[in-house]
Amino acid sequence: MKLGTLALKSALISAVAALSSTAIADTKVGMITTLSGGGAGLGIDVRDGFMLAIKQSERSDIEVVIEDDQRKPDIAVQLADKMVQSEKVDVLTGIIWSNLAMAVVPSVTAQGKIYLSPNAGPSPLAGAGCHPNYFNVAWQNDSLHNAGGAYAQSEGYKNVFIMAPNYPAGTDALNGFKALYKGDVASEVYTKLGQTDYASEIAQIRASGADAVYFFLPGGMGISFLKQYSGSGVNIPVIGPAFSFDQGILQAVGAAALGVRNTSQWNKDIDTPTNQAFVSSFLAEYERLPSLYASQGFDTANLLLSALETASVSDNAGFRSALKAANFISVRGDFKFGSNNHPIHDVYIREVVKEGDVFTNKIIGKVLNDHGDPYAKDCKM
Amino acid sequence: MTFVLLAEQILNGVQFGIMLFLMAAGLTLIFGVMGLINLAHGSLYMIGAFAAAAVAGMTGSFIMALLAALIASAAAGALVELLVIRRLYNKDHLDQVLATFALILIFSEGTRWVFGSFPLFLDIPASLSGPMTLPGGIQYPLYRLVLIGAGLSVALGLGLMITKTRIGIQIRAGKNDREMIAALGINISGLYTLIFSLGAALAGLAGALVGAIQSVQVGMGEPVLILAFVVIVIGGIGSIKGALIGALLVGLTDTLGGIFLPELLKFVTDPSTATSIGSSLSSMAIYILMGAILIWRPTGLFGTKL
Amino acid sequence: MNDIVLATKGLTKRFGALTASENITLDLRAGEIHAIIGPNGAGKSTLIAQVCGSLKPDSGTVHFLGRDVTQKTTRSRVQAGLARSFQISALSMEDSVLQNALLGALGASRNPWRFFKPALEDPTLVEQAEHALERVGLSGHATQRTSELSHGQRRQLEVAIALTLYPKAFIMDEPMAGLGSEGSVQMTDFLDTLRKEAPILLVEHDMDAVFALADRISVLVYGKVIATGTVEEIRTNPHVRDAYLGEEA
Amino acid sequence: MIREHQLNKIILSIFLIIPLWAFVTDEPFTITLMTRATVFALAAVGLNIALGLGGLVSLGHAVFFGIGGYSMGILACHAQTYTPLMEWPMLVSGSKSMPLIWINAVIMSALAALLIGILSLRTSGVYFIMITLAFGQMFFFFSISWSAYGGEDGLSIYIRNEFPGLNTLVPIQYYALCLALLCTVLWINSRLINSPFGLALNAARQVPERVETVGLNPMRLKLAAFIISGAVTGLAGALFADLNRFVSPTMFSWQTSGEIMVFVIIGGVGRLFGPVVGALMFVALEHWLGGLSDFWHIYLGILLLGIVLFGRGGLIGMICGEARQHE
Repeated sequence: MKLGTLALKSALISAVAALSSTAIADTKVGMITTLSGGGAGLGIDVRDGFMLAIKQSERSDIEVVIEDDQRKPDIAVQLADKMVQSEKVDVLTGIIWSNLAMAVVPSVTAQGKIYLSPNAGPSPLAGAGCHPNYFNVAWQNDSLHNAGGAYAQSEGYKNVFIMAPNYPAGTDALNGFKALYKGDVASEVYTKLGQTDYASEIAQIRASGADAVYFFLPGGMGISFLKQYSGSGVNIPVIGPAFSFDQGILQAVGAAALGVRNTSQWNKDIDTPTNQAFVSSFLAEYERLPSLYASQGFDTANLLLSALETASVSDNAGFRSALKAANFISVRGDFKFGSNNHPIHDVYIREVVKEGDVFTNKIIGKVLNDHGDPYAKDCKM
Repeated sequence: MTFVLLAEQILNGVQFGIMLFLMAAGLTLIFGVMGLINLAHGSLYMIGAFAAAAVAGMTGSFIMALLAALIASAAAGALVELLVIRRLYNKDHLDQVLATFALILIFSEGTRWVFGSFPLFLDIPASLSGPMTLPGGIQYPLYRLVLIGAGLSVALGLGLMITKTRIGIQIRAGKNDREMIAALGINISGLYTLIFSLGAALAGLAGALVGAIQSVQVGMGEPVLILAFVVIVIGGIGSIKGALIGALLVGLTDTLGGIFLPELLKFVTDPSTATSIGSSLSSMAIYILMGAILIWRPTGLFGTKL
Repeated sequence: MNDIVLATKGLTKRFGALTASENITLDLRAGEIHAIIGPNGAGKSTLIAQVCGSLKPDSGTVHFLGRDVTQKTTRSRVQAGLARSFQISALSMEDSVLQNALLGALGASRNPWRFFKPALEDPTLVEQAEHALERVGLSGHATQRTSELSHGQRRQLEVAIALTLYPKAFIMDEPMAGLGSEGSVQMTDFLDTLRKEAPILLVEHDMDAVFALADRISVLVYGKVIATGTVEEIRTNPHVRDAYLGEEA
Repeated sequence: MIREHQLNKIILSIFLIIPLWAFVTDEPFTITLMTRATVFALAAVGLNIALGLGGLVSLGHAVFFGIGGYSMGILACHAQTYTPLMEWPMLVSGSKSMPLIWINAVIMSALAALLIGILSLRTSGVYFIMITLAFGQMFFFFSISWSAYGGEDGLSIYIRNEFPGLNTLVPIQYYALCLALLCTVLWINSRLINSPFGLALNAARQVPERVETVGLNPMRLKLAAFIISGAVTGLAGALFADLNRFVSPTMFSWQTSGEIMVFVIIGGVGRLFGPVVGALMFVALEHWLGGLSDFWHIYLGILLLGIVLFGRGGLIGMICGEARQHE
């Protein structure tokens, strides 16, 4: 598997090099994403999804400059400076983490650059801090949590135990859940960021008498929680957002995740020709199933390509309205931008299943229809 | 809060502490005997977990996975000792910190290069999964009880080794006087390599055992490493007994602090603020504990003056 | 007696089973050199440490200039006028000889809180330091790195630092060691004149120097003072001959 | 062999020539990189006062770096939103003025250094390293959950703060400002090393018992060094925050402490220009190696190992010989 990725990577690099050398690039895109250290998997997926779409477009006038932010905000800011000052890119994209986005986005949009977010959607950027140059192609951070709350409500849960790490995105997550959930909260628990042992929280869950658990624990935290939860003998059903059940990490959770319900705006079994073409071409290109992040990277590139069809980046106003029109077919199905340039889309509930040897997700229902976000009303644009 | 919940939480604290002890024991041994600060100990923990996950994936056997973890981390430890660490014994702490910091970079990125960027899968064996009912009606995961047992046997084994065996005598002699042990004709560099790989093997074992219930990923070692340092500093550097007691203290403080601090604060302020402030305080709790202990006893609970 | 500058009474210090100082009572009077001799391991260093304050006795007292300083720190004893030279040189090896002497002068001024003007440009400090170096015969080595000095020269520098403090009593731990015969003679002459400035409690192995210099000698064996007296009294004391001098004779 | 003070002049001229060349050839990002190196150098110069002069191996200097950063972040964010910083006991409003922010950063980090120093100096050796690390972790976890100022997300300040007579958003102007501060601090530092205080501190590092027997208190000297050191690193933190127009808890992380220490060691502990060379080297490596491979940390690690194992006295030591001589 390792060799495969390596070969792919070098192929990719030479592809980029070829793209940049053959033609006078009309459009220069700067991608700042996490490619090394913990969390590199997400950045790699976004990059691969994005580059796949660029490759399929067969356009030679787009140059993509990719840089690794190491998940450090100060490095991300420095790279953004580099992209703007010396690479002179027209469009920026790629950032995975909310805190890095908060560090980079306001500054680059203020400098007149377009920013397309393939993953993070912190609430300040959707509300009062929105900007005509900022487009979020993934979701506003609350989106999947809203859906979690709505799902818990529709399933008739009356007493839910909710849990997230103690940092802004965690607080947002639990508030997002509570927005559409009307029952009682058995207990609201904030864990340490980066915590790896959840024995004590699981004991609290066991003692709480809750009828469901909603948790937001991205990355390794979620893997640890699920493995420990499944071994604890507690049988209360678990709901979460897609982040802990993504294709990339699901294999590491294994059977512990089977049957868990999670909310997502995308899944590989969405039965549209665009999506099926995306899944099979991604599989062919990279020899692995695409993840949610890959789908978002792919959508981001396609949005960009669609706008380039109607306007040139040098025509700022024209290009912005071309982006806003979102005249592309998203792999997730219906997609349009709200007044704050954040997606209005459907959110599904998925279940973790095993297909052959591979753990993956299956859509079992739609929770929210054409869902926007609650911050749009604060956006004066 | 019921008795059952309290008892379960105390067990959790103990289990967390025992797990930290496995890391801390090697660290404190290496420091006590060789005077070396090894920041790369967390990388050996990671190597253990990755080796276990890789072998478990190939063979499906948990025992084989544990063996692989022991062998891989001990081998990595010996290799690092021979190539790098032995050049550091006579340098000051500053150089040791920097060199082992460099080793972290090499190990982390090297592991990512070999295994890729996604977490690996490692699960507990079916025979050890599921809960067990303890006296008093406490339901507790069997695997965690096994962890406690494994940790305590390692503690016992180390204690016996140091007090009863020939190697133990050499270790104690080396601790007190390097020149004496050399004068006795004991092969000191061989002894050091042995102790370093023993410490590495313990870390690797911890990584494999814990990896089964957590996420096996690059960078998993550093948070544990910092906690293990807190443990040995509280216990007194070089003391195995101190490491055990320090580990239990840290485990209990961390676990119980996370539960009781928010509850206590609810008497003073509204629930939401209490939860938030309580969680912040509890994430700082062990460092506050360590600071307090060092201010009270500048060389830790069982430390001797350096 | 008014001329007693420094006095210990019943000093006792135990390390586990070992009694390093047992009921030591002795004094140092104005204008004298009081030598402490004894075989290795007799407890001379332990005694000095208690007199200077780096070690607290289990029982007994130390009086300096009529005040009980038993519980006082080294620093406050120094500030009261008790200067010490070390047996194993405690010098800033990376720095120059002059800088080491300057440290003494700086200590005497009690004000190290000057952050800007170079110490070497402070005439008062430099003068004081150079004067002390001159008195011990190290003038020619002022700019040398201390680590380049011979062992004997380091002892001289130790004494020089003590001099910069203008103390009311000196505690000197083997100032002659490593000096060689010529150096020893010079140092002996120098200490001879120094006693007029302030009395000296002298720990020394060089018996020629001790017998030439000391007004009084105390003999320390296994942590106990077995005899105190003039040079003649000690020479002829049978206990001393048995316990100590006899071995060397 | 080059004499150390000659090498220092060469280093200083690098800091003048590269940005000027970048300015002429219109490569503003090179100037940004040089600014980064300058600010890191300042932080490391701060640590070097504790580490090189006082012998205090602090693995918690990120505390001061972070406090400096948040001084900027908090003051500027209140000024940005026109909300008062506090209303009781007196009305204090935020500020966008760099000099004011710097003074605040210096005072706050000096106060923190006073507190941490008093407690930590009771210990020594490894225990000192670890207790400073523990203080760093306390601040780190606190800042992550301190939601009033952004928690883990940090604080974005959209426009750089103001300095009278300059347009700080122009890279070369902000660079000049940072370089001027670095040079001032280096000059003060060179005076400090040879001052009576520096003399006493230097002795307190090598032979504390000697300092004690000339009637001075080595602990107080070390505490003073720790405070000065913290204040300088705090100033660097404020500059770093303004460079990025952003502060976050990462500034408090133990990796930051480790990196500041790396700058000092690769340059040369106790050398006046050691931290400057170290920071320049690090930024250059980060930039070039980062472009070579996703796995550039491996090369960085190997390089660091090489310097520790085979280079005595850091880069400056390798060039100028081992002896570390004061005037």
